[in-house]
Amino acid sequence: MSGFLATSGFAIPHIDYTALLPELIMIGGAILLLGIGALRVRHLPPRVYSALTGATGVASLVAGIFLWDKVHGAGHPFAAVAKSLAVDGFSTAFVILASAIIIVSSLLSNDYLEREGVIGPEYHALTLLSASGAMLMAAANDFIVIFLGLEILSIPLYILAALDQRRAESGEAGMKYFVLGAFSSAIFVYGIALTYGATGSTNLAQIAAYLSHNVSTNDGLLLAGAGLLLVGFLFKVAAVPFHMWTPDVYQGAPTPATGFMAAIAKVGGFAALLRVFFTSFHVLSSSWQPIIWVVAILTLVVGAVLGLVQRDIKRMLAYSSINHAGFILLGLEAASTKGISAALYYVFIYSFLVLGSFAVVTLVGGKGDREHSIESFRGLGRRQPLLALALAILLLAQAGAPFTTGFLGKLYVVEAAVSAHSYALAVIAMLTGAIAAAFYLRVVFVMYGTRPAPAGAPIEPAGGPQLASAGASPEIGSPLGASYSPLSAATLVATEQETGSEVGPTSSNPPAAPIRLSFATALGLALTVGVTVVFGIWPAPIFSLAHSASLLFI
Amino acid sequence: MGHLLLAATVPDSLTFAVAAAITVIGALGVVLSRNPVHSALMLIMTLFGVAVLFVEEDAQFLAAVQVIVYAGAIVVLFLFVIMLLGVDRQEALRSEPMPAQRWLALGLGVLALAEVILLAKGHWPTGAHAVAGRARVAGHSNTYVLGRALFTTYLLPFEITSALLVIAVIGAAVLARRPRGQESELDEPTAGGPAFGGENLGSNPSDRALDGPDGEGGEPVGDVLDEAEGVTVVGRPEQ
Amino acid sequence: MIHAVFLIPLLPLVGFAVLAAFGRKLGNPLAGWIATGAVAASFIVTAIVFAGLFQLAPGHRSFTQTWWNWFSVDRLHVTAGALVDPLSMTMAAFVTGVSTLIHLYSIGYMEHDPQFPKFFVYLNLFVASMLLLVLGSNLVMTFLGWEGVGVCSYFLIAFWFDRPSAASAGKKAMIFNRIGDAGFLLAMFLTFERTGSLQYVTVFHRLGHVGVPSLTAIALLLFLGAAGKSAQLPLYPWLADAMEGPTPVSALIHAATMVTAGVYLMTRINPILHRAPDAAHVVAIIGVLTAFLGATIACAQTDIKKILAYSTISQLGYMFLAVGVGAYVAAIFLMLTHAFYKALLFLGAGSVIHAMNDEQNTKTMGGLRKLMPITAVTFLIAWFSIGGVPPFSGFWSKGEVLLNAYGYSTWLYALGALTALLTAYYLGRCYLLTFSGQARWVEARPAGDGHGVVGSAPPVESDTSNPNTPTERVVAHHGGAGGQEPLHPHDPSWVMSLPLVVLAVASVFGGLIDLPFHPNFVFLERWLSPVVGASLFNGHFSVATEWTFALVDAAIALIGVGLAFALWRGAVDRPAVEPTFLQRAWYIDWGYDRLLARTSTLFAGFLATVVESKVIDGAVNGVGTLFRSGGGVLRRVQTGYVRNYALGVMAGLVVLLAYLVSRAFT
Amino acid sequence: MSVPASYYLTLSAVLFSIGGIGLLVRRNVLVMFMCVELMLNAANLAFVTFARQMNDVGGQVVVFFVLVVAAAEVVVGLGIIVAIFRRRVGATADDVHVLKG
Repeated sequence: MSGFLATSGFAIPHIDYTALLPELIMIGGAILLLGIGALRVRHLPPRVYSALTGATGVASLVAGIFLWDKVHGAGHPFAAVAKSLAVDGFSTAFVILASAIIIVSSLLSNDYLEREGVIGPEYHALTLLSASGAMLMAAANDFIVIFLGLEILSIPLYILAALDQRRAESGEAGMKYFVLGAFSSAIFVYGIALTYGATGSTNLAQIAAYLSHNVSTNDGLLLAGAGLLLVGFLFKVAAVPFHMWTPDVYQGAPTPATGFMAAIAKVGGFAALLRVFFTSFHVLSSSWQPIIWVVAILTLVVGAVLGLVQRDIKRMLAYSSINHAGFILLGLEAASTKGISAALYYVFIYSFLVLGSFAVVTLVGGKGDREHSIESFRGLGRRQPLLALALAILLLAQAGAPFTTGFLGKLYVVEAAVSAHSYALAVIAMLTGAIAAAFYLRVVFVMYGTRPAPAGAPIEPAGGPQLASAGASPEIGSPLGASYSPLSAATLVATEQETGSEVGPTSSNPPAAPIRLSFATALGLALTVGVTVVFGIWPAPIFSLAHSASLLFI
Repeated sequence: MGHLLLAATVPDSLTFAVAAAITVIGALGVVLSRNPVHSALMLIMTLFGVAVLFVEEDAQFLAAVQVIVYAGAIVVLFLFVIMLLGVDRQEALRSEPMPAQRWLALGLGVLALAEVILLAKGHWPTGAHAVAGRARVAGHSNTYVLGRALFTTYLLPFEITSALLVIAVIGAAVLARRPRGQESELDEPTAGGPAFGGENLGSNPSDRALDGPDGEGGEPVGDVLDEAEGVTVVGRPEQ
Repeated sequence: MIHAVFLIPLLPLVGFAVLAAFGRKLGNPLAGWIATGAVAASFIVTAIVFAGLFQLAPGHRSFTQTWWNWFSVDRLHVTAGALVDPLSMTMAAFVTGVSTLIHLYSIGYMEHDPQFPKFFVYLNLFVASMLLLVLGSNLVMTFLGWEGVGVCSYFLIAFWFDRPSAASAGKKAMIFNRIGDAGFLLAMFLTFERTGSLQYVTVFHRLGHVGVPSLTAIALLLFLGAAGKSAQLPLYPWLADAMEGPTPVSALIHAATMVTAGVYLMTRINPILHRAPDAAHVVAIIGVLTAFLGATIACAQTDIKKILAYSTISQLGYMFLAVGVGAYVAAIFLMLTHAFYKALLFLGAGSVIHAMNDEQNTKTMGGLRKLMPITAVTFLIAWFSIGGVPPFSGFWSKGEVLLNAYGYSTWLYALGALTALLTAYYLGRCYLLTFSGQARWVEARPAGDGHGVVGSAPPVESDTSNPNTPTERVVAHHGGAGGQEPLHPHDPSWVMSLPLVVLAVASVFGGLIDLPFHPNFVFLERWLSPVVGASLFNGHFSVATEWTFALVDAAIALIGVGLAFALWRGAVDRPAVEPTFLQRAWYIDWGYDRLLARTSTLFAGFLATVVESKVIDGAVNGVGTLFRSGGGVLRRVQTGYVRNYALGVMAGLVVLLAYLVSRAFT
Repeated sequence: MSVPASYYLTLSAVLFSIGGIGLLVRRNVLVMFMCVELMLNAANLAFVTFARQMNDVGGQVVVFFVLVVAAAEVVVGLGIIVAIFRRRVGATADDVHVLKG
């Protein structure tokens, strides 16, 4: 083969397999899983597939760490495989993150797959492939690779969303995600075309080089291309007004898939978005910064405000993820190294938060994956203290409670915005953070504050506001309930009454059966909570990682 | 702008005009046909028009691929699904449950078009130069040039498209499977059932077309079916 | 051994974690023993570190221990670490010591409570937070501890949350503390702005570059925080309501430790106060006024815990007086001794309440001395101690404060001395009503009326600001029929008695740590001098002066004691010395209530801050409603139709391109 | 001399818009999806045109990849559509709106 090519005058570029190793491991792992599945070994329990997936994640994590060492040992990032792959701190950081997501998600999805009796390896194979797409997006040095990575990331997610055929919502989620995703990737491709036309290349480094010599900031074609690309990215990361698929898809998709999707899509989307707009299009920053500014504000506000009125926890977490996307956009808007590493840090910690949160939601969802109203968390603090504690910590971290990673994430992006003199944005972000805290705390409150309704006895209509306000608030239960006192407590009580009155008659549902955690799930949850708390108290490692990850190829 | 068109040679101009007309009419046809089958056929028309334009622009190989892959495979797949779902009926285009939607869509689409053209300021060429390698090389066909670029500059993208195809295969296999609830109507009744994809790959007759390597063991079909049932019923841990 | 400092807050924290996770399983009383063990271990570590520190030369006794770099943002580098010096270690020793005793006591006190493990969860978290507060090497750490103790206090006040009064008391504590916290936060911002650091050592180092007005502002803002936490004018009313919590909580948090956090903070920042004399002046005046006000109110209260609460407010005022006049050692000295005797008083009160089936009204007690000898004797010791009767510890500590106040201003001294007299008097009243005279509880309990005591409360008990007569919650074994059983008051079990005895001994001999008259006796002063030495008030007194004042103080105390005996031996009601305006706490609580809850239109003076919190509260609630209805409108956009969503994408695209068009053509 | 690039590119923009409008107005999910194909073709046309204009083979190669992606999307997309609509009458996207709010 190579002989033939050589005689034809082809010079096959050197393929640095170490640079590609994590992606290869992911794809190889997926194919291995499918192969084992195809061998038709009977009675192969789901946990075997989960374990293999986890092992694949560990292998690619090791490869990622090896690459990280290589990049930092050599002291300079480099491009590989005909300059279409950038191996730098940034890409390896995301490789490590994607591997970690795979590990945690393989641990956390196992209980669900066993519970629902899903036997095949397809679920895990799809997550592995999707993660390889995210890695490619992060490491891409060429728009074509970004585009292909985007599709490798997204198409498995469409399938995962539509996977649960017993629930009509799942199919609906898949269809919506797919139609809108295809629409946005068409826009994205058109953006690539225009950018290509304006710069003569699809290679990020070459585009950057071209723009640094020939730039005119009002080159219309280039601006149009960048604008269309931005739409594609913003769709992927669920920024307003390209967010509308998010709540529907999050709600409809099988719950563990939702958690995975929320983490990995943000990883891939933000990795490529940050790289493209911080490197190739950095010269245009005066043009795109205002756009990001507006989009960030819309995203922050819509995420926070709409999250308040949700009754379904998956939907609420979807809006929360939109709100978080707004925070991450703050880092991009700053258009500084500081902003990049803050955004990276945020993506990093958010992945664990969202995986863990959805894992608990999965467990509470019960067989059939249907119990997702916030009401179904009532009294969880008593029924499942550890599970409730884990969810409480993860939600409080998302709300930005001190001594958690969530607090530091918000702090860093806001600080980056402030040092870029985006004061208004910083203030709005903090305000929406405060609003969003209300709906996180509402769940915590429901878990701890109210006793599970005794069997047969309907929840009494709370004896008017006096009892609700006096009796309820001190029992907010978890430590931080109080420190957010004014807004949250008031809102909590208000929403509580509202939901209470609405769900009142039906909420005499039978007490849920005790949830048994498998070792894998417990380990996965412990990992997410551990990361959240440990790195909240001792953030230096992740932050220095994020800091050196802002070392970019270009 | 008319004089520019006149500057081109007559056959070129004519070809372009005809192909462009075919393309646009086809596109409008896709959007305006009431019957999805007609839409699909109109899509083929557009694809042919684009293929002609490709030829006109010295991309002969792509023109061929366009016809073979797009018109030959993708649109056929569309038609297949249309027939499978039995939706080859006319859609009432005149009624629109969301009245604002249509006008907004039209307005926004036209605006987007206007904006893109405005941004290009009518002179699309930007003076950027070739980077990836020249498209027209004396003594080499378009296919050769394309192939060389594919295996050198674009080697990585070429390689990773394989992942895309794997995904497509898995997707088709997983999604085409009937959920247990429906299957049990035909076969033996089982309580509950796997949420999705309860079987291994290739356990369902409809999948076998897609997993070629899997089925090459030469097993008799009946065996596969039996085994598939065995897996779905027995192989599900009750936890 | 000094490097074991991190264990001091960590041990209670571990206890908290263990109990939070497994408390329910461990149950009663194991959870309590684990909690006690964690705190006791922490006390032992403290003692070891203390000893280690003691062996060092005085000049080397102060250092910052960095555990890890918590986070850095721009110029701001916040480390998690401890400032180890004589002051922080003294505080840590006394916090862990007193906490151990009160934990032990709580095992007995809470034994019938269904929420027994939860109580210890909060208690351990409280101790950990308090230790973080005193050990923190920077303002952020201190603030974290500060918030932590606040939250724990809030939860513990409202521990019996099904009582509306407890819930509203919790809220009240929260609101007043939030006002103080705002001051703390502003002070932090200002400090960082002016000095570029929040690390105590660095801040104190850079004070020379900061103008006096800024320092005054910082000191006053911190004092606002301290006033909130330590219940000083005008932010004191929450402390009286805080007595809704279980009595050990009142003893630990609302008497011995948390409320002294403000005093600790002001002592900690003594270099700032030293450079901002105006601020110090304010502190002294507010302190002495609070002391006087608290003492007067305590003279007319009938609820045993309220008497002690106002007494605490008054004693805290003394401590701030000491801080204000620059007598930091005296302040810490008083804090230590006060912790002993006030904790003793509360625990004694708790025993009484326990014995009286959750009755708190002293007017319905009496005659318990013979039935509860240990409690009575220890309570008597505590009374003499707080009243300043020689040679009990309070005599020495209060004497030192008064002496220094005299050196600063005669007026401050006069008011302080008057307060001292009142203190000896009102606690005498409390003691005599409770323990001597007739056993009024026998006839106050007619058959068939389960809680007749409450019903037969004197008519003066119509305190409108606190409509519900606070009584300890009727716990399971007391509930219902329990009230009809005849009372058999007796001394509690050893877990409750032991802390009483230990604290009584400490109250008697506590004065030994800092005796006047001879430079060799002032152990505490020499021990603390590396921390506060530079800022100490310079008025040195001759031994003759010290003797004179000691005699005067003794006389004042004895007059107070005598007055109490004269008026209250055998008497129950003396309306002349229990005027209504004192019973109603100078109507201040009532005034707050009027101003805040009823009219909320009058804003005046210092109350503006309080009112503001209400207004902001209301505004915030309004905003919350607004957002929720806004969300309701917005969610209608989310129609569920995929075409609409695509339209949203398209609209975004068009707007975005429109902006780019405008960019391209400029 | 051949037809100027701007003609091709304008045509591609028109095609792109028609595709976009079609996706927004049609209710049949299959037709919506065909409109996506129109948009992808518009992009392809633009790529090839730029490639010719710059005499750069890169644009042509990209078309190849877009084609692969389109094929993969079609397989999966039609799979999802079949999975949903085989239990329903018609293939109207508007019918599927349980999730909202």
